[in-house]
Amino acid sequence: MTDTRTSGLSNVETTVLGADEIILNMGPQHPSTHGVLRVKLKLDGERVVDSECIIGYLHRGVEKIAEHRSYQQFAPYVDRMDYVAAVSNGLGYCEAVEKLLGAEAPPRARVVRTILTELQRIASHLLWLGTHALDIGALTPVFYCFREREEILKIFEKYCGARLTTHAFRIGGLQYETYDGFESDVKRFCEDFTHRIDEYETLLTENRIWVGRTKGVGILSAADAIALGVTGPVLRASGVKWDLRKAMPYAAYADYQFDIPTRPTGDTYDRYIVRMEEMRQSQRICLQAIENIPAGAIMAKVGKVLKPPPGEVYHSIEAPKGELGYYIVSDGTTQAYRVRVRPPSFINLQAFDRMARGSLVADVVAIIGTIDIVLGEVDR
Amino acid sequence: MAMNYILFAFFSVMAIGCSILMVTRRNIVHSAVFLIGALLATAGIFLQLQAEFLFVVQIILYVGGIMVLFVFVIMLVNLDVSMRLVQFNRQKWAAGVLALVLGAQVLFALWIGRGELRLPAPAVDVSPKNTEAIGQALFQHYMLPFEIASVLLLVAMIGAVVMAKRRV
Amino acid sequence: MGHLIPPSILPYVLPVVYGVVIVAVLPLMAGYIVLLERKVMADMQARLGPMRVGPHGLLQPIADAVKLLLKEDIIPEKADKLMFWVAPLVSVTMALLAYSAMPFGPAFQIADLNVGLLFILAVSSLGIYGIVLGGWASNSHYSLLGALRSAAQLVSYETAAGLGLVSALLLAGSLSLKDIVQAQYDQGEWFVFSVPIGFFIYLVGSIAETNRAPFDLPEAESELVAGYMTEYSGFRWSLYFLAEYANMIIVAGIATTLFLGGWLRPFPRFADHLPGTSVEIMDAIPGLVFLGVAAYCFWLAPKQPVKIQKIVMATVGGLCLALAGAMAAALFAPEGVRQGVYGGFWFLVKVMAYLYAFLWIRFTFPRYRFDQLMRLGWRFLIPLALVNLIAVATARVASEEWGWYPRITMILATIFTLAVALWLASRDQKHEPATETAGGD
Amino acid sequence: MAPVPLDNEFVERLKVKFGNAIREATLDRKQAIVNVEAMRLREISRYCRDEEKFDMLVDLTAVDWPNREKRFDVIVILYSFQKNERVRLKTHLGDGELVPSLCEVWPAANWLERECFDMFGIVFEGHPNLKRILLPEEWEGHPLRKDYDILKQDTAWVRENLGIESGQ
Repeated sequence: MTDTRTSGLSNVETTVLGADEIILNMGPQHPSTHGVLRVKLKLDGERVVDSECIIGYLHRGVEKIAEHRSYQQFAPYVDRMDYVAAVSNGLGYCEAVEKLLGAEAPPRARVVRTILTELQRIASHLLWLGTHALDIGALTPVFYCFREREEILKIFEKYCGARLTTHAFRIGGLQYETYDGFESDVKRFCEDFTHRIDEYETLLTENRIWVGRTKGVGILSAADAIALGVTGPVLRASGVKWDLRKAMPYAAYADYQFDIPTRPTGDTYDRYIVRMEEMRQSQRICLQAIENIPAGAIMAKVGKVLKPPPGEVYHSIEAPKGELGYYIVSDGTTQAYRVRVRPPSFINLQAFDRMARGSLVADVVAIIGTIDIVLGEVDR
Repeated sequence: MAMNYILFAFFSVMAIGCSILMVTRRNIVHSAVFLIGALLATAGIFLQLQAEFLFVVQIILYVGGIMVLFVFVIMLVNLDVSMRLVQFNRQKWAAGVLALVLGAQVLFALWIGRGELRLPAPAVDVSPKNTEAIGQALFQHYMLPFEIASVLLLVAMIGAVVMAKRRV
Repeated sequence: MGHLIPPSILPYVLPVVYGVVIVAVLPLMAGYIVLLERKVMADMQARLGPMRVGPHGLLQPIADAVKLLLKEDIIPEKADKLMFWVAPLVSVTMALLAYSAMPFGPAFQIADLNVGLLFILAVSSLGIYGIVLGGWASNSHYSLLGALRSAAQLVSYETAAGLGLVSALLLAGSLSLKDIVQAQYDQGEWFVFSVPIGFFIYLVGSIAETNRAPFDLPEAESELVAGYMTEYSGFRWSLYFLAEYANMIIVAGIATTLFLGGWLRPFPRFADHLPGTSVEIMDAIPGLVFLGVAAYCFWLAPKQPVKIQKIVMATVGGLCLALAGAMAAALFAPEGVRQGVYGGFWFLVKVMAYLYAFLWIRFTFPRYRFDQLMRLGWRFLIPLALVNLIAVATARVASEEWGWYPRITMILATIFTLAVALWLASRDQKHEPATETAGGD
Repeated sequence: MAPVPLDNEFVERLKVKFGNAIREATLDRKQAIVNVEAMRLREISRYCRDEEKFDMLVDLTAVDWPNREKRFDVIVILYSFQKNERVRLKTHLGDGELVPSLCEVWPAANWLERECFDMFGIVFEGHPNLKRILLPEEWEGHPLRKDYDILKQDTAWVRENLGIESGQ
């Protein structure tokens, strides 16, 4: 009996259950809006007629700070945007600056980076699955997911000392050599993760109530998805077979086999299936990568002070939420002239109104969960 | 025997008191609650008359079913409007006179029958217990009226659904 | 002892004593069911659950009770004071009233009404008022919405649960709970085996009736926050809490009495004796069960980290040992006492098993949406209950008048109802996606 | 590493179609950049989407070059699934000048343009509801402009809404 009377469900205008519409206010403090997101819903009875997302409660002006920090100093800020997938943020930023410099991380660094990013993808999807199931009412999966996620965070902690905002990578390669036992930890995690994920599947996939609550909810067609610029699992669940790791391979993805899960209808159930399949693929990549981590240097010769030649670059990676892009303009000094982050959660959240229209109030909670947003990245 | 009288007095006072309170309340939900009190009191009196099946059905049907719908409707309709209505309208006097006449009639009937006003003795274990007796009566002796009543109810229900359907 | 009390109130003494015992034990039992729930939930979720208060959290319910008593009891400013005060009382009194007809053992029953079952149904249907008035009185939009939703849910699932019960009544023939258990003893078979679908319908209906997951929509809906209980706090809130758990025990009690053979032990007629003694084998089981629990407690006691927890665990072990001794002593006690003690034991074991099913279902299933919940109730459960009723009735007629073998007719009835259930489910399945996009029915 | 002038069929077709609206095309770090005239941005975008199959708007942002007379660069990054290629349209824009909104071409541009307006003050003409998205509505100043100092705050808004004297 969770007693959540602190919810800020403030102003509810117009009459109770009157014939005309009610404005229902969800958030910004609300148990299931995954952070400080406020959604104003216009309801006709139970149906959502119109919705408006009000964001900006967590805006810290990251892009402004970037203009007053050197390239290396800005790297830790990048982890704080999508704090659930800090490692992939770091990878995106470091690779963008390396492209700006025209440098290239050594092969060993690229492989270790791939392994850590894929582990981070599994951790991010696990956190999504746990909270999404909790919103829809399944109390048990959240604890299984956090148990697995704990294993991954332990590996991160052993490698770079931090669990959440890891700042694991440096521009030009890696700061730390992999600790001995790194390969065996990752191998052990991947091995027992296979039957763990089957455990979740048995709990949810054929569960009639789960299917009832997710099938046909928050449908997004492929055309709408592309028009709205939606990327990542949400786009793949709408039937578009596109993944940056295959389309424009970066780090060491080119030399591993993995396939891209897609689903036809693009409803909440399909996004669930796509993300579960993605976790399996990530685990497969990790196993392949662990087989042969090339020896050699872990840091390219980029020197202490980075002064990239003037110009601009756009580089993006496949973050767990979607395409995370960095558009960096350099004016030749040690500080970036402009860093623009393409936040997948921010753009995917824009599709919320298209999905929520016509659905029931209870589905709004499921739809917010299925887009998988992190407010740190939405507000930057 | 004394216990019977005490209980009977309690139930009747409760019934009368609740109905008066029900009529005079300004807040509509309070009057609904007092109506429930009155119905429960009558159920108590049924029990006193050894008609336990009626006692239970009265509670399930009236209080558990119909009154729930009453309270439902009260809560769905906007209450502020009814609060502001003036409590007693102009026909106050006509209603008073009518009540007096009816009261006199009832008292007169009581006065005539005052000799036999006793509570029924607790029925010694009569063979078909109350529930079976009602069951047999309903489904054997009064089969036809029972069917007609059920069809009538069905028609009423369908009518209500059809009317509500169009509005929704 | 009889002569000490004036004869006129003698028939009232025993029920009053039972009443006092039940009202005293109930809050404690409700508290320990909460602990059981949290422990089972924790166990299913790969964690430990409350461990801090007392060994393995055994004293947690007492701590919760004290906390709730000390918590500030806020009344919303524009709330309707009278209704706000009355509502929790209504739901608690209705919950406790239902215990009057509950047969805990052959002798341990406050009042054997000849309309016992109907009385319990009537009283539990009055519980809705506690919820509806509470929701309305707290004068907040969300508690009103939550109250209306839970009232609608209760009303619709009561019909389904009631019809589920009626199918068992057809076999028992009487409304008095004692006669029902007696009928199961005479027929030598629990009704759950002869009318399984009735039991299933009642199980689902009772989960919905007590607002338990996956039907706990009203208070757990994310935007309704805590449904009708939002504005309640402190002791008043714990009254609602107690009412819910009391309702759970009632519903479990009814299911045990009607379907699982009340206080009958698993094989009531199997009366072989232990070689050489007058003890029936089956009667020895309660003693052995308590012995096992006591041994487990003693085995655990030394492993407790803190000294005080060692002592408490040891005392719990001692308590179980005493109970085992009582069970053993009852073996040689006169017939009435033996029946009473073992009847009570088996009744409580079945109630606990039924509640364990509640908890199990709560932690595996997500929550229904409100329209799905109502659709399941009206489109699937109630028609199925009606069909089940007709099937069981024809089966009874077939076996009584036409002389068919009763067991066969019952099985035929069950198969027929199952077929109808599958048809209903498939019709719903086909229909469900359509309603999603077509803007609902 | 310096930007190299770019000349491929895509740029040819653009020049044929739009003439001098296509200012220059360069290649910086192997990424195509096409500088176009602000007023015809919407037509060029529509052309890119329909004929050239750049069907996804990856990002829309701006860069502030205060000491240039047309101070803002509006950057539009497009991606084509078919050709698996990206192109970057860039327009120069003076302070206070209007640029046609791309909402009809790609609905994705809605929030992106609102953020550009919020951070730079660039007005997109034809946008359905151009108002601030990250900062509160009544906030004065556009933070990502170079002349907006990093320590500067809208003290009025902070005092009035948060009731505290702002940081400095």
